[in-house]
Amino acid sequence: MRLERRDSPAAALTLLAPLGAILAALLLMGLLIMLAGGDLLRAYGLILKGALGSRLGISETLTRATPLILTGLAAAVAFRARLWNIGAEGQFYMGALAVAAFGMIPAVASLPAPVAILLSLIAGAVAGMILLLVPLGLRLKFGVDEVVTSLLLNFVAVLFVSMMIDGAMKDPLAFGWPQSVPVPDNAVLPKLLSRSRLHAGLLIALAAALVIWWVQARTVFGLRARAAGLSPRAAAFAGVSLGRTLIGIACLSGGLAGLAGAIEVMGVKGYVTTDLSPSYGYSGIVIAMLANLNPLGVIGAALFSAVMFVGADSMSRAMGIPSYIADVTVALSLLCMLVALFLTQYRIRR
Amino acid sequence: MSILLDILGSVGLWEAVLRIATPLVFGTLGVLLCERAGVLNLGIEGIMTFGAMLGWLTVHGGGDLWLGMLAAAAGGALFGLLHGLMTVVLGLSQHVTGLGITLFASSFAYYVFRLAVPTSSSPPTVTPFAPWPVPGLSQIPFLGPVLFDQTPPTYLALVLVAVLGWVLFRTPLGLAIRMAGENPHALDAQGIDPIRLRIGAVMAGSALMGMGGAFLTLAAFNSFFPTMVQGRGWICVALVVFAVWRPGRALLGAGLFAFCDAFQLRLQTVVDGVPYQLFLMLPYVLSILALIVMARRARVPQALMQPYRRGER
Amino acid sequence: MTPVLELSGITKRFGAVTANEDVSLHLDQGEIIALLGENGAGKTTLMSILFGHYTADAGKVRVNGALLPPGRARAAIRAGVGMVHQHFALAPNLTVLENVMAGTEPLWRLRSDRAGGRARLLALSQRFGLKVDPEARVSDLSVGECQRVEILKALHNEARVLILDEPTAVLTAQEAEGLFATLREMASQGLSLIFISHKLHEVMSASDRVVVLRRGRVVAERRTADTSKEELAELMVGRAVARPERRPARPGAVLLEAVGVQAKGLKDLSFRLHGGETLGIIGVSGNGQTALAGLVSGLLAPARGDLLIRGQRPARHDVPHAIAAGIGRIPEDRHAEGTIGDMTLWENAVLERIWAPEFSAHGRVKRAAARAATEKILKDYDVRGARVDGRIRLLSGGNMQKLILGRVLEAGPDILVAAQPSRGLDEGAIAGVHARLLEARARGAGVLLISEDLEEVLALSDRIRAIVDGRLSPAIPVARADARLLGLMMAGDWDAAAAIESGETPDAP
Amino acid sequence: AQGTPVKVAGIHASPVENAWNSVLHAAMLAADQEGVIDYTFSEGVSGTDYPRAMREYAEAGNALIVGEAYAVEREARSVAKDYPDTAFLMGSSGEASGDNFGVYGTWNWEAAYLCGMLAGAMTQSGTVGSVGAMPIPEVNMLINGFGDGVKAVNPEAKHVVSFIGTFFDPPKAREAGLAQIDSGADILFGERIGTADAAKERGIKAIGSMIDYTPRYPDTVFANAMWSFRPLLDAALADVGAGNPVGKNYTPLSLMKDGGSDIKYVEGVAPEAAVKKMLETRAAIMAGEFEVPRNFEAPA
Ligand SMILES: Nc1ncnc2c1ncn2[C@@H]1O[C@H](COP(=O)(O)OP(=O)(O)OP(=O)(O)O)[C@@H](O)[C@H]1O
Ligand SMILES: Nc1ncnc2c1ncn2[C@@H]1O[C@H](COP(=O)(O)OP(=O)(O)OP(=O)(O)O)[C@@H](O)[C@H]1O
Ligand SMILES: [Mg+2]
Ligand SMILES: [Mg+2]
Repeated sequence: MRLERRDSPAAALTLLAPLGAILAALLLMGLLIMLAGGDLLRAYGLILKGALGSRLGISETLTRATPLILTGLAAAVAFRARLWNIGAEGQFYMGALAVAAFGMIPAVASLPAPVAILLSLIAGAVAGMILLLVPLGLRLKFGVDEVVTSLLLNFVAVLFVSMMIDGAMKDPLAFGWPQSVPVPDNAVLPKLLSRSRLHAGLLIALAAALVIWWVQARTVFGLRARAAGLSPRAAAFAGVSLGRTLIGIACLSGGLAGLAGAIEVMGVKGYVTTDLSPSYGYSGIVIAMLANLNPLGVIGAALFSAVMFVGADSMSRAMGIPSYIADVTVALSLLCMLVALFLTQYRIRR
Repeated sequence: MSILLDILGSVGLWEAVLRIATPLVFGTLGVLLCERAGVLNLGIEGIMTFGAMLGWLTVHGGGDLWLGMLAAAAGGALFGLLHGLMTVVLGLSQHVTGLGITLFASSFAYYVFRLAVPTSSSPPTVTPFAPWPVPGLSQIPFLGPVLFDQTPPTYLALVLVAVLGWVLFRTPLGLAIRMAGENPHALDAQGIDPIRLRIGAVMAGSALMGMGGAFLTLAAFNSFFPTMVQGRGWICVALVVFAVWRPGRALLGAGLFAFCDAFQLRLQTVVDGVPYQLFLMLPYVLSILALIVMARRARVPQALMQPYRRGER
Repeated sequence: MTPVLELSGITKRFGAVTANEDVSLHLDQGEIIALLGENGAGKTTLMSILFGHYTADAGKVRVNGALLPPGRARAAIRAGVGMVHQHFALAPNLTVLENVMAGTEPLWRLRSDRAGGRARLLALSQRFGLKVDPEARVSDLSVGECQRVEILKALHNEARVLILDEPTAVLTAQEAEGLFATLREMASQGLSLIFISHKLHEVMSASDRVVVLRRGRVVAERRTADTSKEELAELMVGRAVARPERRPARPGAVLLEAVGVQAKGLKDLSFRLHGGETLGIIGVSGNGQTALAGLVSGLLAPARGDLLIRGQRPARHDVPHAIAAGIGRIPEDRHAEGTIGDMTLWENAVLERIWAPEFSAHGRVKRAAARAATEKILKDYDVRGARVDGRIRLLSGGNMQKLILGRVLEAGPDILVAAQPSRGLDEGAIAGVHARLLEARARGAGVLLISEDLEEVLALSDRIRAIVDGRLSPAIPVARADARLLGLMMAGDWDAAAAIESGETPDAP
Repeated sequence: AQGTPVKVAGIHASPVENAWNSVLHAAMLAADQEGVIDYTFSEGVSGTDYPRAMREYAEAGNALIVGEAYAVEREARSVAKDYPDTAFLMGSSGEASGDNFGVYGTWNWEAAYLCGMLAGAMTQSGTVGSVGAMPIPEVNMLINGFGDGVKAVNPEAKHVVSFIGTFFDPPKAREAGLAQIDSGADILFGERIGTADAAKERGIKAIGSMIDYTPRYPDTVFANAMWSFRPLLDAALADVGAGNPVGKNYTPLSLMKDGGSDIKYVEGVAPEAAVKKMLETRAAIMAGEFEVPRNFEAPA
């Protein structure tokens, strides 16, 4: 038995494969639900209902998808240029912390809201960029592989956040809890829907996906970035400045991850804690992969992942099944989807 | 200053170092073996969690402690097989698959745990491994209690360091594993199937990770709790780099990390005002520095993260 | 007597491509066969089937009369078949000894017998005159040494049949000579060999028998003694090929001038290139050819001295400025430098001039224009086997080279730097490349030809310089070039060349 | 046993094994069993998911939602505002808000003081240790209570304190305990699970907090500063049943005199005189004659 690469992905499969993957994941999850003695069909119904069946479900799904779109984009942009940014988690936290720090500047409170929001977003993005420029600099200067350095910096970043919110940035009104001072009211993102958590960050994320798609598919920078990623040597021969291109990519990727953190703080939580992210940075990598590194696909992959999580979480509550089933379901969908995507690109031959 | 020296000179500190280091040693050896064969295994965090759960559950269900370790190893190997099938046979992205496996293995472990122990307010315990003083050796002043008054899995970890070092650098199998990580095409040209070899290495490495997890529930503590692995797996990924893919140095790295942790805990009891986070950051920062120092020598397995597909252009 | 090796009725398809069709061939003990064929004729595929890397769709392989199970490299090795791959199969971070020993012992042995392995390796290296240091790391070795390791690997596995896939493609003329001497020695000791080559003179001088493959089929088999270069060339391509005629040069103004350039790998380098002439640079590999090509291509900036383009120093010494100043560049390594395998043809065609207003505006790529330009190249340069939107990886070497020629020449450069332009190409493709280079010269461009293929340099150049240790020899007109003089020049003895140069008027500095 | 059970949902940020959560969990399970409430719960709910869990339970028609607002103070209150018909009883260091957001704290510091009195009398080395999660007010109050109790009977004693920086990492709490033993402590006060394991391993005594650790470590844990959630739950249920606003602070019900907390100790371990003195103090507290100082500052 051999695997053979298809010349071009089969169109029908491209549509069918994700459906097959979702089906497979749901079946596997079904086994686990039956293990817990639950009623399968009811469980499936509840997942759909929990994620999409109510105003609350929809708003929660979209709220969860928002940071995932941004971290997914961060990974997609970087991976396409073969910049292995595994550090989105740390960049996310630095972005969040930067927004809180920016809000501590006394003058900020008197800014008009749009300005305060814009500047806060920029602060978050820049912080994310800086954190990714470190591993990139090490790669360009010393040839250090960025997979491990960016991964390591995640822990440094989270510990740094922990230190700051326990020290200089600790909220004196938080009863001793290690959390940062809240972002000022004028830097809080407006809600899209009252009585929900859905906020304007979703629009920013969607716009970012469109812009990134355009940059990658249509611009000189996008073309050069891909060339630099696929073959640094050939790109250099064609006059692409490797350093400059990668720095651009790093700014974009780190910036997006930082933005995700900034938006989460400004739209949802209001202040920084060390449990701000349920692994949004790592999930972004998986989402980017599910989307085949296509920025528009990232929107779909993030929504899918959010639906599965919110739906399964809600189902577990309604059925009294251990709530860990939500994470199991998401993980199973991801693994199945990876295999399905593979099958669209390869055929198995005897 | 003398307080610091007191701490540094205390038996307790050094004994703790080895104890805290043990799960890291298992995990680091596991990652090292996978990476030597050319496969990055970011599934470690989840595999350790699963091993911790399964090992504990086995003993809780009446199994022997060593049976628990064995079960954890087998569970780890099973996830290793999954990782191997996806990354080696199908050639899927190693980071992504690894992260997916971490997510799956850990949430699956919690789920199974909750089904097995439905609603307990205080988790059931098992009788863990007790320290086993090595006759004679444990009497040596200072070194005795530090090195030779540990639980048996710690000794196992130390032995494994030597065994893995021997296997990798002295046996034909080790040479084949290293070649799979350097250039699988070359291995194939010598008549050894790199795919089977890689899968084998990933399974063996993952088994070690599972045992590292089981150490947490069967020796370092006596019951299983969700989230108890607490990032120890990621630390192992870093330690492998710090160790330049050598088992001996992996032990050193794990020791250094454990030292920072143990020292920090002891320092807290005597001095105030030093953010403990700084100590916890130290090992990561040191790993990055180590990377810079050795980057020029390019000892990274050259085919790390590169899938091997026979006869593909 | 049974042949040591016998292939019968081998057929192999990759998707729509038929790489081998009903191929049969046999090899006798002590014999050297040359396998000849155009790019993509299916030579490597055939040998890979024999060695168990690929599984044939039909056909059988017999070694010493015994059937070889398909798809098992291990079985081929056991049966005494050894293979030296077109692209080396070595682990760079391991030592020579480790590379040779991997897979030779039972895997589960508790201790590897390194001492024994080393002794055997040294004995083999003595016997066949293949000098290597067992403890050297492969990444520190030169290409020639790597090849020796490859051969030793096969010998260490007790190969009785040795297959070499384009063994000379990356070797210098001297190294190639040495290699063939070794091969003949091996044959005289009873080994049987198959080597693959495009180079007719090698085939003529080193083989006993020639098998010609065309489009996956065996089209002819000749005893080497009974054939000629001309016949082989025709058999290979399927028609008579003649390399293009060269018309006399009409040198114009100085277009490119190096004045005392020092750079990484280059020492005090000076030369002039006129419009309408071809300056050939010969030399043993490793003496600065790559650096010289890099200098003119804009990849390598001079540390001291100047590289003047039409008498002007460029504002910046980088690739875009070089291209904008009218320098066209044919890279030495088309896979690693010239193309990006996973990008489309059109992207590869326009990437190096993407900043030009034809192809982009305000940072936006003009995709339609880029595609159209590529389409034109495909047509005008007869690039076969791919679409504008297909990945360039799927092209054969010759077609890839045609695309590169197209993208370079379509920009109408008046300076052309061509590094090893026909390396690894078959006769037909070479003729095409040469015709294009001569055309550019005829149109008034100056061509800097850097090549290790003397035949090529003699066929195309008007003047010839040798590069030795980063310095350029005096130039001699091609009419005065003979084997002895070129040999002296490449060896660094420049007195005779200097005498000739000072006798010639046009380029006296 | 009276009419239909009230629908109550519990949202636990940690797994229900975590001592603090297990107190809530046990109280609600018991009430469920008695038919007083109909209890559903989620555990290990991260800060990001917490507000959603609150909203879902509110929309699912639960009359009372019990949980912990510590890590999500702002959001929890804004959720409560969106669901005025649902009552929320949340662990919090802050104040109640609106009509439907009631708060409670874990005030078993009086019991910790009593445990400290026993420890102060028993220590041989003159050093006792406490392992806490993070220096937040409620943890501080508890550890300070213990320390004050120690000092009350043994002014010379040294009290070392360390925090593990997370709420739930038993092996780490154990390491912290071992570190304290290494620096001389011979009695440990374990605010976190895992501490007693260190004591057990080294053969010294330990004191538990919140739940009764003695069955788990029979020869090690000789006293526990118990806390009970049932009085708080019952009060809130009564308010809900009567239609009274629950937007108030239920914490005082944690006090010893209200039965919300108490010491539970093993007879015959501490010297008789010490136990006697402790019991006197306990009686004084019950009678309102003695007030254990409340100190929210991080212990030095
Ligand atoms: N793995 C593969 N997948 C698809 N097509 C392949 C593969 N290997 C070879 N081919 C195709 O089979 C044909 C024969 O290729 P092969 O490599 O055997 O040629 P060759 O004679 O060795 O050429 P060259 O002189 O360039 O080395 C070509 O058309 C090639 O594109
Ligand atoms: N028409 C041209 N002629 C020569 N060089 C050019 C031309 N256009 C661009 N370049 C060079 O190509 C490189 C990249 O150009 P491009 O303008 O796309 O990038 P950039 O980031 O805007 O660079 P710059 O800083 O030069 O503006 C630069 O070195 C630039 O000088
Ligand atoms: Mg070939
Ligand atoms: Mg510009």
